[in-house]
Amino acid sequence: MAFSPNASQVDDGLKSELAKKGIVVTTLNQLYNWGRRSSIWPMQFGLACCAIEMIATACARYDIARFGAELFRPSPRQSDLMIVAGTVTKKMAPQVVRLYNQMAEPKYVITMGACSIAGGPFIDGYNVLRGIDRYIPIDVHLPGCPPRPEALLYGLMELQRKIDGQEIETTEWYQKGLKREYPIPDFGPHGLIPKFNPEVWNPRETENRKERYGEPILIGRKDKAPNLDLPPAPPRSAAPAPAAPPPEPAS
Amino acid sequence: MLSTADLKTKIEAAIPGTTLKLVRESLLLENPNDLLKVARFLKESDLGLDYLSSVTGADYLTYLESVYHFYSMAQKSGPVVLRVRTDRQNPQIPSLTALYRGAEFQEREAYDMYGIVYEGHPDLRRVFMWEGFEGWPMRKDYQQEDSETLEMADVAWLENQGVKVPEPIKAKAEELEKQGKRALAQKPGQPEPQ
Amino acid sequence: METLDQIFVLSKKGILDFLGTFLPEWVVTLACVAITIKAIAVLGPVTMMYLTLMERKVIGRMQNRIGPNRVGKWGLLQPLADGVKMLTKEDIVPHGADAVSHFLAPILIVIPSLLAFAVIPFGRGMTPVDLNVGVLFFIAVSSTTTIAIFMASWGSRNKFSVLGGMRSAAQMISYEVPMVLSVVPVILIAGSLSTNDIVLAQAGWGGLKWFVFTPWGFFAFIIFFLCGVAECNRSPFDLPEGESEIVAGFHTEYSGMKFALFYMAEFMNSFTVSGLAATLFLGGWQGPFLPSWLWFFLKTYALIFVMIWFRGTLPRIRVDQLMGLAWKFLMPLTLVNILAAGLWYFTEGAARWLITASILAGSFWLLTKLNRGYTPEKRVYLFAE
Amino acid sequence: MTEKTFSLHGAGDMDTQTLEINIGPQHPSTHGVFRMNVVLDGETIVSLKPVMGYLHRNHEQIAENMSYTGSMPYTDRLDYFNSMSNNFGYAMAVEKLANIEVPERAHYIRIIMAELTRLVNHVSVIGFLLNDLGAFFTPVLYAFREREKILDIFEEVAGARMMCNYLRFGGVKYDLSPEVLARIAGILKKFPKFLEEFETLLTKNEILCMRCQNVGVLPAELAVSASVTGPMLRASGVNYDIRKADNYSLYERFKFRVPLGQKGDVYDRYYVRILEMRESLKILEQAVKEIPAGDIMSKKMVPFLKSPRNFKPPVGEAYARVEAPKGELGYYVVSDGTAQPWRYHVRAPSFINLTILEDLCIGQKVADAIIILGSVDIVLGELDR
Amino acid sequence: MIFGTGILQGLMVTLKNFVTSYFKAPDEGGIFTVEYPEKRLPEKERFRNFPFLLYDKNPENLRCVACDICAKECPPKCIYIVREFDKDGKPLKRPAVFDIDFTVCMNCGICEEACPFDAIYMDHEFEIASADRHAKLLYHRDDLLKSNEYFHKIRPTDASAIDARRREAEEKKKAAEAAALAAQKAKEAAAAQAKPPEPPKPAAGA
Repeated sequence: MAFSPNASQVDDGLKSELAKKGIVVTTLNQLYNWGRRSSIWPMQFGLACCAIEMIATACARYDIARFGAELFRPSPRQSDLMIVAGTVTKKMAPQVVRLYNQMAEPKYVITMGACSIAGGPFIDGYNVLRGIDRYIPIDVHLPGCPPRPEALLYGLMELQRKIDGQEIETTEWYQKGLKREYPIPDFGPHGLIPKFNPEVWNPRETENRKERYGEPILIGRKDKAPNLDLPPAPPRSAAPAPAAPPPEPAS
Repeated sequence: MLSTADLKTKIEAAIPGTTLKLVRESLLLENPNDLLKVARFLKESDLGLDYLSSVTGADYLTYLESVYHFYSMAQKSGPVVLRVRTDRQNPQIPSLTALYRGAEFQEREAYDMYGIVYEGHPDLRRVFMWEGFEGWPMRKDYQQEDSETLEMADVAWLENQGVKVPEPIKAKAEELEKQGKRALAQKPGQPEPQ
Repeated sequence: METLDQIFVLSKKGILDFLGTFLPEWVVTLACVAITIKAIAVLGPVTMMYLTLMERKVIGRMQNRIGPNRVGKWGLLQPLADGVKMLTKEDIVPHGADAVSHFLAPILIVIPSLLAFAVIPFGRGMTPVDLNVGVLFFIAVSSTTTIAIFMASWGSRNKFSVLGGMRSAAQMISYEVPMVLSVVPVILIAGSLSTNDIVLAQAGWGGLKWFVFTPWGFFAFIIFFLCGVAECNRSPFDLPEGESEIVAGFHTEYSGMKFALFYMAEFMNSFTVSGLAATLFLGGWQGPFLPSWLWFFLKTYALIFVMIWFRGTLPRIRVDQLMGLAWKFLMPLTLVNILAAGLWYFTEGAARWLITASILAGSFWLLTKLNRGYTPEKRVYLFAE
Repeated sequence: MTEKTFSLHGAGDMDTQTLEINIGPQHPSTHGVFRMNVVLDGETIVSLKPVMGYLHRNHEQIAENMSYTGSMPYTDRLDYFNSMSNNFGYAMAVEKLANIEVPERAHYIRIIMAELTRLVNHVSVIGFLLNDLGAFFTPVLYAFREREKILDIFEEVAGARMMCNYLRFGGVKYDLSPEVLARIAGILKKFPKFLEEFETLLTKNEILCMRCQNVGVLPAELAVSASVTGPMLRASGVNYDIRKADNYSLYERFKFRVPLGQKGDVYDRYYVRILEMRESLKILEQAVKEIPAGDIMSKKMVPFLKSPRNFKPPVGEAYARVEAPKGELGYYVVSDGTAQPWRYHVRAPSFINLTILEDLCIGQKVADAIIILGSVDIVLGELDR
Repeated sequence: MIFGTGILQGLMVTLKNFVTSYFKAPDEGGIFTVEYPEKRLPEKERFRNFPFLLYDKNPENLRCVACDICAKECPPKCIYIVREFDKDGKPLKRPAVFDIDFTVCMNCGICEEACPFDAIYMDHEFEIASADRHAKLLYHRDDLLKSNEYFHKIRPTDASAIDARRREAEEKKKAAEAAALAAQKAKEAAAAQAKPPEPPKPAAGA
């Protein structure tokens, strides 16, 4: 692993950068990035199962404090990182977007766990949002259900690497007049309005779930309800229907 | 503990006019309006079924059902399963909240999921979905929206917020609007071969 | 030894002497003031920064984990990184907030905490300003923070903030009273309001004749320290920012450097309160063998450690119990304590110990009995087979 | 000239307003995305309306579209602290439906896992309760330290820390090796010591007693009528433990007692959980000692391990319930003879235990509402499903 | 009881932990932290994270036959398989497309249980994170391939058991084939018997 806790080595990229921009800007950049990467305060914000692993990450065994990131702030104003830990339902999504809008720049988002990335195992539910990246930009996606605490630490280091690559003059929140606030979706009669924000996310042809994996509901189509009024079938054999043999590997 | 058949005769004897039917191990109450009377009998007679463990709805395509599981905490006996059926168009069942506080949230849940209206419930609102949600999501004919396709309402909302909607998406939404359709995740109607 | 003891005094003198060789006298006088101010202005924030690190490390250790250790050796650069980040963070003023009070509050809250440094005797001859009403000055200045807190809470236009501000005001009013009253015995015995004189009054027994080793001093110390903890809103009295109840309390809506200023004020307050507690009851810079300023810092940091230790252990008190504790328990106890100190002053030998100790122990026991609501009930649990 | 009366409360010129605040869905101590609409008079709660559904993940609908085994990993995600207990209930329901016998060893393994889960749950809940009380994470961290040790065992046995997906209809997925049993025995040896330490930290703490005793009192009659179950019910003094009442699995073979509280306040709910952990340890000790050799899967069900989709229970319905750490966890499954259940319903203890939240909170302070909620012990995954 | 003793006892507990954290073992009140990127916890053999596809010896020789069982059994339906066809349009026994959507996968291990060909197993690798979920977190066939040696490394017990079972089945199959061949020969020699013996049963069905 190429992770360096102090990020003090001067690599080739940095040298060429030094040649281009001069020492002052580069040092400033470095200082600035170092400050942000070493003091990422997450928001105390858990949604579901992954939140427990997030807490476990802050606890003794894994100790996120080593990275200076154990100060879980309850207020979005004071936090730098939103860890979307758990399923974002349609009922919760507006609040998540609002919290994101309330955070002060520079702000980062890690989606922790399958659910917050794309809906995860609950993707076919009527109240489950298929990924919070439909409304807000995400910096690091962290798959797993739930990801191990170590994986969250890995995600944090991934975020630190991302921060290391940023520069003051190109980071967007120092551009004039730009504030990253995204419209908060409304509740509609069947789901959220809008279903996604095309500024942030657009559907991809290759991943159309309906075409690839079929419709979300299999048995909405069962046309016959069980009739419990009838007495149970005579016990032919106590066993349920025997298993069909798996398909023959031999053709 | 009495057997289900004995229980049936006992209740029918105690509350004249009620008819119960044996459905497997449970009792089907023919007339939903008797529910309160039967429940009161269950709670206050020597059966002592003071604990309503579970209330749930179910959709059987032609009718909706509400299933109650009673236990007795004092006598540590149970369960007595009571079921009540109601039609799909105008589902109405008396509420047990006055008798069993524990039914309050569970009846709200069944209302939210199946649209069963529990008469006499003090606060019958949707519990999980938001107010303004249409449809009863756990019914078997509920159709989910297609979350990949924008509809005209979404496009209008986005443009109102000053978000630029890409042309192809907008065109698709307009097309749908013209056809008067919603973007659904399922093809309506056809039963899928099992 | 003597040089080591007076190293700061001597170095300041050296600088001034050096300046005096080529500058007029009034400039040197100004420089004298400037050096003192500079020393405090640097000491305050640096103390605060490293107190945050200390707190994180100590609580980490109490929880069987390491705490920050990746930013610099042993995490020593962690506070700097936090500072850099805080400085570059966006400053948000919520819509509809009272912009003026929202802006002023964090500045106003730091000023009194810095001012309080002025009267603390850091070592022999190292009191920045030896006011003859030092203790009074300290108490007056430190209690003004509540105005800033209330401004912050009101200016944020947030209901949680307002709740926090209200709690803060109530807490400050209740705890100021026992705090002041608990200082009275010290003033009574020392006969002066000047912090330096109070320290000098504790000379003797090889530098160990501290007020805390007397019955009234012990009680006054405990009360003063508890009230001090309450005064700087630290656990278990951290109601104004009670995380689990009212999100972040009065500073919910603050971000970036403004939030850092609140933090700074809190930590500087805990430093000054601990420093004053050490001065009043633990003999200040008095102590054998070691240089005086080292003794002072040792005592102060020990008290800060206790504050952090409280934070790592204790749950929070509820708001009405907090008030009850102040008015029904600490207040009467301090009044009795003043009486005890008076008796101590007029009696001699073993009798003074006996009298004061028995009066205080008796009243403590009586108060415990009277405040039955605050003592745990005995519970019996049955088991069913 | 009219006479004006002056009173602080209500009538007259000094009219106070109530304050409406939203606690949640993002709030440090609502245990997830639960929301309470609270109306406050000062700090006293006038009305409290719980709002749920922020984590409504359509578990029931998804399960009705899933093979029976396919729902097993989803049940893990119901109450994500106690995946093993959730598996247990679901497996029992389907076993009842399809009339499957479970070998003795599998029963033992299930009981061991369920009781270990209870330890994990109760210890974490107490930790979180203390967090709600405002302790700075220390109890949670101690709790999670022990939890990690138990999770290590889960990981070794089932392959995952939290989402074990371990039980199968008719048995369990993997066998317990003697080494694992020895490690469980090792944990059992150390756990009582930890519990003692934990209790020293908490049980007699005056602040905890002050905050918890006589707060949120739940009378036994209301508890029974509101279908409250689990430790919460037993804290109110009702002797009802499904392990005893139903004697499901092999619980009748084990000697253990059911601890009962007397008042039904937050403190009783806290302490009953501690006592329950001690009883769980007893069960575990017996189970580890007496676990017989033999199969871990019913012969009938072995083929379905490889092809879950072919498992089609006969038409019928079943309701099975277990004593999950949070209360009665019931599964109601209706089969229509195909591979997917027709109706699948979870009777979630956290959901139903919340019915009386408003009754408990009215008249208390905001801070109390938080700890009452903490003592009810909800998990949103199960509450909203 | 004197007011405050409970608090003092509690304070002693945290102080004890503070002091012991400097010299005691993790289990007895010492530092419990495992400093993750440098030190790791011992990996549990059964730990499951995401699935991978197993191949023997070289990546061409993957065990998956594109039977689609795992895709159908997968509870959240995150596996997408397209069978490979040769030029004549005849289906081959290998997947052309084998995608696992890591953003949906719930690590339940049911694919591993259901696979009749020992082709899909759960990996221990958890250091997966990316900014682009579409490009990086949709794993295609080639990303998923891992060798049998790797499998042996992460799960020695299971791997050797499975290998032994496969070898046995292989031998049985060979024996059966040899028997069939012998029978064939015998048949030819005798030119009398009518029916050749049954084709061998698949190895993994057992």
